[in-house]
Parts: sequence; structure tokens; C-alpha cells
Amino acid sequence: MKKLINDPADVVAEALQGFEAAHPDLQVDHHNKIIYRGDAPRSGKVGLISGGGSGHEPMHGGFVGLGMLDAACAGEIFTSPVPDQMLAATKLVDGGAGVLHVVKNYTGDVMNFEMAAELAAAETGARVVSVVTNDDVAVQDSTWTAGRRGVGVTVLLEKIAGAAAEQNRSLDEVADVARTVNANGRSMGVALTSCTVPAAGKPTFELGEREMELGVGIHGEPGRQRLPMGTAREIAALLVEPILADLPFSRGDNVIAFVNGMGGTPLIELYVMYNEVRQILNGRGVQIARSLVGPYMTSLEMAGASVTLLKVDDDMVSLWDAPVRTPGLRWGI
Amino acid sequence: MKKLINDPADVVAEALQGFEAAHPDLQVDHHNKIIYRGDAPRSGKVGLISGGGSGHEPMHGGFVGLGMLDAACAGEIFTSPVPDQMLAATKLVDGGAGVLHVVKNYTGDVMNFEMAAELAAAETGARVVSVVTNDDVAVQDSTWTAGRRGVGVTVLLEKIAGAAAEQNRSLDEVADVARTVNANGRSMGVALTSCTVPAAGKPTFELGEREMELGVGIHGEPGRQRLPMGTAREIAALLVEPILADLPFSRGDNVIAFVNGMGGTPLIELYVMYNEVRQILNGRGVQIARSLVGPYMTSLEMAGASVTLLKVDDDMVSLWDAPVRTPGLRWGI
Amino acid sequence: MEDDVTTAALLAWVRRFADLVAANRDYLTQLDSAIGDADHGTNMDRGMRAAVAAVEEAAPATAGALFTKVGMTLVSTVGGASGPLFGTFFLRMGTSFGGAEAVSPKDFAAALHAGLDGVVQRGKAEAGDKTMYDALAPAVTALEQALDEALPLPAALAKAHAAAVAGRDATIPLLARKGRASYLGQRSVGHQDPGATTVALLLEAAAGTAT
Amino acid sequence: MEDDVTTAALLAWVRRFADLVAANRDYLTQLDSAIGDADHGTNMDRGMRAAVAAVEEAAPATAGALFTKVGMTLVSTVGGASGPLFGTFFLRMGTSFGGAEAVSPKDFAAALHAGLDGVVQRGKAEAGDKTMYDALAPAVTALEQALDEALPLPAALAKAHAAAVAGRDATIPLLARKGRASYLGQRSVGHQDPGATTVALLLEAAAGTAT
Ligand SMILES: Nc1ncnc2c1ncn2[C@@H]1O[C@H](COP(=O)(O)OP(=O)(O)O)[C@@H](O)[C@H]1O
Ligand SMILES: Nc1ncnc2c1ncn2[C@@H]1O[C@H](COP(=O)(O)OP(=O)(O)O)[C@@H](O)[C@H]1O
Ligand SMILES: [Mg+2]
Ligand SMILES: [Mg+2]
Ligand SMILES: [Mg+2]
Ligand SMILES: [Mg+2]
Repeated sequence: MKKLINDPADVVAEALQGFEAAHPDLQVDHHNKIIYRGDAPRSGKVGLISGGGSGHEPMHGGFVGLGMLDAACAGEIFTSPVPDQMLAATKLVDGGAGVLHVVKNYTGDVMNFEMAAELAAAETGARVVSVVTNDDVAVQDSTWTAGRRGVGVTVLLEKIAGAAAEQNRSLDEVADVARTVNANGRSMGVALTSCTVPAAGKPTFELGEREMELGVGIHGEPGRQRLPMGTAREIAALLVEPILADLPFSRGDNVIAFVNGMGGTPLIELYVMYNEVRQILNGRGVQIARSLVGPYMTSLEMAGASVTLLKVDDDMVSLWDAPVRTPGLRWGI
Repeated sequence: MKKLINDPADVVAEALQGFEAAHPDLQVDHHNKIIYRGDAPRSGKVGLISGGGSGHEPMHGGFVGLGMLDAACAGEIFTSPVPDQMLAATKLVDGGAGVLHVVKNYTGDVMNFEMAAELAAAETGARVVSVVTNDDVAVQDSTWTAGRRGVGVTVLLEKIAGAAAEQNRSLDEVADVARTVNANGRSMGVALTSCTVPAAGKPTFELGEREMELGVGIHGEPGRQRLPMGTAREIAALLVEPILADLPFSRGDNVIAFVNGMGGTPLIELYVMYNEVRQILNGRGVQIARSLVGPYMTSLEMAGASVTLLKVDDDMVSLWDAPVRTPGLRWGI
Repeated sequence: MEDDVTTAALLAWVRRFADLVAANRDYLTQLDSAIGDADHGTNMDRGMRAAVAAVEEAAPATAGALFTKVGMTLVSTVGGASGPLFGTFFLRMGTSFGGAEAVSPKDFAAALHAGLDGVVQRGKAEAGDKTMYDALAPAVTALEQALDEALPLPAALAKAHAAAVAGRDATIPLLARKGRASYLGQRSVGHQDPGATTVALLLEAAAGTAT
Repeated sequence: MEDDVTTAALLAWVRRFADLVAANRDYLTQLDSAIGDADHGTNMDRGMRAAVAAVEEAAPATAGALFTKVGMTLVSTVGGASGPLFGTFFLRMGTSFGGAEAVSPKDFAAALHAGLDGVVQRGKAEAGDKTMYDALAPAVTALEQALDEALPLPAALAKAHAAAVAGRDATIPLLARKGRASYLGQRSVGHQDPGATTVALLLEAAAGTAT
């Protein structure tokens, strides 16, 4: 394992120190490993918090700021944060209008956020609503699994619900927007290489020089199937077709098309992938209202990409276009 | 070699198609492989163009837009563009106030831009001034070499000179700002892994599981020396000390500190590196006026990072803070 | 009563469990790499180190206070799925002991059962889902039976440990239906569950302590 | 005059050079990996394919038109250092031939020399800098000498080729002072220069054609 780190046990704490120094307009609670807005809590505004294991940067801490999250809890690498963090974050951002917890659907994340909500209910008057994202079509959604994983849609949801909260919509309204985004978004990813968890010291899985892992999880969880490596064109079809079939997306639908880099794949390849995705959508008469191309929800140094399609209406598009000022996403301000 | 591409010969052309679709506010001349501002040429405004081999995304095409470049020429991967492209770009952006060519100091880039300037002088009335960046302290600057390579400072220069041009400063003034930036900036990089040029199909160099390449070039050119892998703290010192000694930077200086990712290194590690860099600078009494942390000048999937320090005055800081609207850097608008 | 379980013995159990987790840290993470995300050993080791430090500092006088402290510390330091699960397990044991000064073998078995119930409430796992439950549930049953057959605690815990080991091994052929491994479907078959492996270490520590 | 060089023969030379570059593409890129950026073979192959296509389409009647077309195409398609350098080389050959119908061996040698001068003007390389110059300069000298000694062109080109090969091999021990390889300092020693290798192919093509 070769990484630009010191002791694997200190990676998250030291990255937070670097983050704090690089982004003076944001605050960091180092004890609780929370990144939060300097102006939190904003009275009358719904507080938006999320969190999860580290190693997915810029998600979630890089999405804290005006128009997106009010706070993000950083767990150990690929490990959900603990309830104490989420409770502290909830208190930090509660401006009286309630707090929305954005939770990716993983057993650990769900259980820790659940405990945090229980504690918040007991310790504070804060009204907390949780929205769980589960957009990964690589996992079959059945009582036989922990349900679909929350992946790319989480990024789009944090932007769109964040904009709704910035408009001072009520907690129920913001939660509604968030649920609508999750309900209308689908994703799937592929890995060309594994990632290496610093504390583990070796790759989570092994892939041959001509293999790829289709439907991989963002924590390096093995995916749907291992296939021989393909061209960008073939891989785009393997990712987009199951997404289109699942919602389903149909001719005339407007979508936000998101091609996400897993961390180790260069931007030039993501543009090649986006070019393939866009051509498939054009062929189906699916209109791309907006797009996002880049490494926004990564898995350490894993090489690969994921595609997320979100069916949008005008309200969602204007919320997407609304100003956002975070280290990871910024426009209009 | 595993990459999200189709035919290696088509990577640049297809990435430009994807880029065009993802960034509707920018224009792409596919024949000449030029990305340019939709509103070019702007009469009375100095045109800023740059270009170089592809594989460094977001540089240069991702820096085209308000407040930065007017056009960027994309060469083949790691190969300087040809004079025809630079000539066409010069014509596209010439608004009567002249055109500044931002050239990284590599024999190929310099000669091709030279030929383009000769052609522009012959074919058009356009006044062209070239500024060559050469900030890489890993290379000793002597008559025994092609001179220092242009690396990280190029990104900062394109932002700062772009802001000066946006203020309608004259060609000489903008060129002056550009030269001042280059004169006051120094950089050095390290690679933990090689990159693989698609057309070559195999890694440009081999590094052992416990080795790193100090002073590597952004095209995977071997660097100063091969050293045993170190911690982030040790590596930060190996990069920052030669930079500080070279300009030299001294107590009380204000700098823009830029920690750049080479492509394959995850953002969380770049923040760990920035945390080390900032502590070294604090120890020396060098003030960090602004910072930039992320993969802005990459070398395909190479793992590693580079550090750039730019000594700034108030004018440079306000030009840095000025609004910029490009796919790669955006704020204030 | 002479065969009561002392708080010191219970503390020794917790310590021994922490040592076993530390010794098996990389092995547990390795198991989690195959069907999870390569962090189970790191998670449990971080948590149990913190738990031991916490109880050493607080020096709880009663079994109830001891396990409540261990549970709270795990919840606050582990994260992931195992944080709430193992945390709840110990918290419920603590509640079950309450403020009692003396802990009889039956009290111990009852507390273990309460812990199991807590795990089920939190994680909704059922037998055969390929989780820590599949090692913990048989261990609790075996302990209760052995005590009903009036075996002394050490012998009973030896049986409980054997049951946990059997339950752990039995997870190998199972298809995961809970947690991260469930994403794998058929590909989860043939791998031993990390959490069940940790539970076997917990019972190994108990059997090894009660002698 | 019977030993004049026909435009057809010169075209055959260009074609043969393109074939040799294509055949050695990966080898040239491999050489460039060691002391450069792994693109020289790709660059020259892309350029010479385009050049051959261009002259086949334009079917230039004169040597001057032929080499001007080749040079312009290389400048417009190769990029990097070798684009301007090899491009200028052929452009200057074209200028040297001018509109002449007939090309004598001496005209050919003069054109080659003009090409060399163009490379020097563009790249400022000197003998021993470890560049294409170190193969091209000796080849030009050898050709001129052989013709002065009144050898027939094929024999003279064989000597020029031998000189280019010797010059190419002589770059191995050199420390690079120009181009990308110069960044390596001492570490450039022991590697053969890619551009000089391409020049040896150029002369190999010439010697092989003029028979
Ligand atoms: N719903 C559940 N009920 C009981 N145990 C579970 C459940 N989900 C997961 N587990 C246990 O948790 C273990 C994984 O723990 P760990 O790797 O630390 O958490 P994570 O999966 O969040 O990375 C699994 O091996 C399994 O035994
Ligand atoms: N200043 C120069 N003068 C003459 N030849 C040069 C000079 N610089 C580089 N070269 C030649 O160019 C070759 C490299 O070409 P190429 O790899 O295509 O370009 P780049 O170095 O831009 O990638 C070197 O092997 C060398 O022979
Ligand atoms: Mg985990
Ligand atoms: Mg090159
Ligand atoms: Mg795990
Ligand atoms: Mg090269």
C-alpha cells in the first residue's frame, strides 16, 4: 500500500485539519469529526445533515455550505459515523425548523442514524426526519437483502433538498423533495481496480488485468458480476440499460445525468463515458436537462465510474440551478 | 491497461464530444480540437489561450470561461498541440486587443507555439505575446537542460492573468501579470505510481511497492531521484523545502498554497498533504493568503501530488478572488 | 454464594475479549474483505480498546455499570453495523444486571439472552441470515441448557463456546440476507461471517475466563 | 541525366520511411518511455501515415512540392518536439528543391543539408546533445563525402545510413542536454535517443530505396 498518509489511524483526523485550513468559511468540530457551516444554526431554516464513512470525498464534508448541507459527520474510512456525532451535528444545525437526516441505505448507517434520532428525541426538542437513499440498481431490492445501497443519488439529493431548505421550505416540504429525488433516481457503478482501506493495508478485492467488477459498491463491496473488461461504449450500456429499465425512464423524460468517478479514473475518461451515456439517452429520447461529470462520490483510489439518472420536473431543475457554495459543488455565488 | 475508453486513437476526440455536451455554455471546434468561450472574441479584451497535451484534465480546457482562458487547444495525450490549432484559437479569440499565449516550458510546446505565433504574425494582424511557465524546481535550470518544466504555476497563472484580462487590462499589462506570477511561483511533484499512455498501452515507468519518484514530470517523465516511500509528513518536507529554498520564500511572505493531485490520489490524501504543507509554512512564518487543494493538473491515473507556492501581493490576491466561471474553477458567479 | 460471578471476573472477560479481538484484528478484516468492506476487525479493535480504557478509568463496581459502560463506549467508537449491534448487546446485558451486587450463573445467562434480544431488535436478523446472530443465539441456548442440567458455569460456558464456534462455521454455506454481505447474493455463499467470528471470540473469552 | 533521382523514387523513399516508422512504432515509444513521455512512436506514425495519405492525394509532380507537402503535414499532425523538427526538416528540403524538374544526387545531398540546418535553427541542438541531430548530421556529412568521392548515389546512401546508425548508437552513452530527456540529467545516460533512432530509419529507407 502506497498512500500520502502518516498513520492509517490518523487519516480522517488529519484530513479534517487540512480541510479546515483549506476552507476557512467552514467550521470543523474535531472532537465529533463534524464539518458544519460557519453560520449554523440558521433560525427558521431546516437543518440538513448527512454523514457516512470517510473515503468518499468530496462527499459529504465537501458538500457543506450555502444551498446544500449544514453539517456532515465523518466516520472512519468506509465506516458509518457513530450516533454521538449525528446527535452533536443535529444540535449544531437545529434552527428551530427541524433537522433532516440524509442517510445512505447501509445497515450501519441506518442503525447509527436511528440511534441518533432516538437520542435527539430524548435529549432535545428537535424534530428529526430521516430520508434514506437506496438508488443502486445493482442490488435487487427484496426482503432477502438489506435493500438497495444509497449511491449517486445522494449527491443530487443533497444539492436539491439543500436548495429547498435554503428557500426556508418546511421540514415536511424539504423531506418531501428529498424523497421525490430518491424515488426518481437510479444508479449503477463499475470498478476497474479495487481500493485499499488504509487500516487494512491491502486491496479489498483482486481484479485480473482484463476483468471488471460490475455493480460494485462504493466501499469496494463486490458487485453483481465479474466480467471481462469492455470498451467505454459497452460499459456505458451495461450501466445505463439496467437503470433505464428499472425506474423505468421513458421517451420524453427529463433527467439530470451524472457520471461519477470512483477516484482513480482520470477526468478525460469520465468525459468519454459521458459521451457514451448521452448517446444512449439521445437514442431513447430521454432529454438531458442538466449534467454532472466528475469525481463527487469516490471510493478512495478505486478506478471506475458510476452513472446516475434522476428524472426531474421544473421545480427540481430550478432547485438544482439555485446557488450553491461548497468546496465540492459551487455555482451562482 | 484498463481504461474507460474505446479506441486509444479516439480518446481526445470523444472526450471533447463529452465535454461539449456537459458544458453547453462553452464551444468546441472539433476539427481543431479547441475549447473556447461562447462569447469569444470579446472586443477590447485581451484573448488568453493556452494548450498542451491532453491527459492533464481539467487543465487546460476545463479552465476556459469567464475570468480565465478564452480558448484551449487539446493535443494528443501528453503531446503538444500543433501550430494550426494555436493559430485557429488565436483567430477565434482576438478581439483587437491582442492575444496572450500561455505556454508550458517543454521543447514541443514552445516550438509549436513559436510556429503558431510566426504564422499568426504572417496571416493576421493579431498581436501575440507568449509567456512561458517554468516553475518546476525538480529540474535544474541551466544551459545543460531544456530549462525547467512548466507545472502547477500554470493553473494559478491562467486564473490570475485571466482575471486581469477580464478587467480589460492591456496586452502588455496582462503579460506583465503573467510573467510576475511565473517569476514568483515554484513547484515540485512526486509520483507513487506511473501513468499509462493509452496508445502506449503499458506504464511509462515502473515503481516498486515501496518506491516513489521524487520530482516526477506531469507526463510521467522520470524525476530527480527514486526514493523509498515515506509518510505524508516526510514527503511534504521533500517537496516544500526545495521550493522554499529556491525562490526563496521568507518569513512574512504571503503565498497561494496549491496542493495538486496527479489524478489517481484520492482527495482525502490531498487534504492530509495540505495539512503537512501548511504546518511547514506556519513554522517558517510564511502566510497562506489563499489555498487550492484538488486534482487540477493531472497526469492521467498517476498517483501522487505536487505542491506549488506562489508569492502574492494584494493585486494578485484580488485577481485570484475575482469571479471565475469555468468547469474546473468557479466562484463569485 | 461461592459460585457467583464476580465483577472482577466479568471485567477479566471483557479484557480477554479485547485481547482476542486485537489478536484477530487482521483476520476479521480479511473475512470482511471477502463479503463486506474490510473494516470489521479495525472497527471492533478500536471499540474494545476504548471500552477497556473506559472501564479501567471508571472502575465500575457492579456488573450493570460495567456492561453499560462497555456498551456505551462501543456505540460511541465503533460505528458501522457492529457498533450499534455489539453496543446494544452489552447495553442490554448491563440493564439486565441492573444494580445487583451479586451475579449468579443464571443471572449471567439471562443477561446474555437480553443482549441477544437487543441485537435482534436492532438488526432484525433471523436464524440463517448469516450474521452474528447465528453464533450468538446457539451459544445462549447452549448456556441455558447446560445450566438447567446443573453444570457448573465453566463447563456450561465451554458448551456455549462450542455452540458459538459451530454456529460460526455454519455461516459459511449460508447465503447472506442481512448486512453488506447480502448485496452479494449467491456470491456470499462459502464465506465465513465476520460478526459471527467475533461472537465466537466473545464466548472463547468467557470460557477461558471462567476457570 | 540517367542518375537523376526521380520524384517517384523520392515518393518511394517517403513511403518506405512511413512503413519503417509504423513497424517500429512501439519500439520508438518504448525508447521514449525510458527518457521521455512514451509518445514518440505514436507521434511519428500518426504523422507519416497522414503525410503518405496527403501526397497520394495531391500527387505532387516535383520533389519540391512533395517534400513541402510532407513537411506541412508533419507540422500539422505530429505535435510535440518531433512535429516541428521533422516537419521543418522536410519543409526545408522542399524549399531547397524549389520547382526543379530534375534532382541530381548533389541536389539531394544539398536538400538533406538544408533540412539539417532547419532542424538546428528550430531546436538549437548541438553535436552531443543526445538528439536526432546526432544521427542526422553525420549522415549528411557522410553522404556529401561519398558523393565528392564520386560514389554512385546508392553506395553513398549506404554510407550515410551507416553513419546515421553509428550516430544513433553513439547517443546511448550521452547525457541529454536538449528536450525532455535533459530533465533526467545523469539518468539519461545509457539510453538510446528516440529521435535519433527515427533518423536512422529515415536513412535506412533512403538506402533501401535507391537501388
Ligand atoms: N442486520 C444485522 N443483524 C445482525 N448482525 C448484522 C446485521 N448486519 C450486519 N451484521 C453483522 O455485522 C457484521 C459486519 O460488521 P462491520 O463490518 O463492522 O460493519 P459494516 O458492515 O457496516 O462495515 C457482519 O459480519 C454481521 O455479522
Ligand atoms: N531541441 C531539440 N533539437 C533537436 N531534436 C530534439 C530537440 N528536443 C527533442 N528532440 C528530439 O525529439 C525527440 C522526442 O520527440 P517526441 O517524443 O515526439 O516529442 P516530445 O518530447 O515532445 O514528446 C527526442 O528523442 C529528440 O531526438
Ligand atoms: Mg464498514
Ligand atoms: Mg510528448
Ligand atoms: Mg465492514
Ligand atoms: Mg515524447
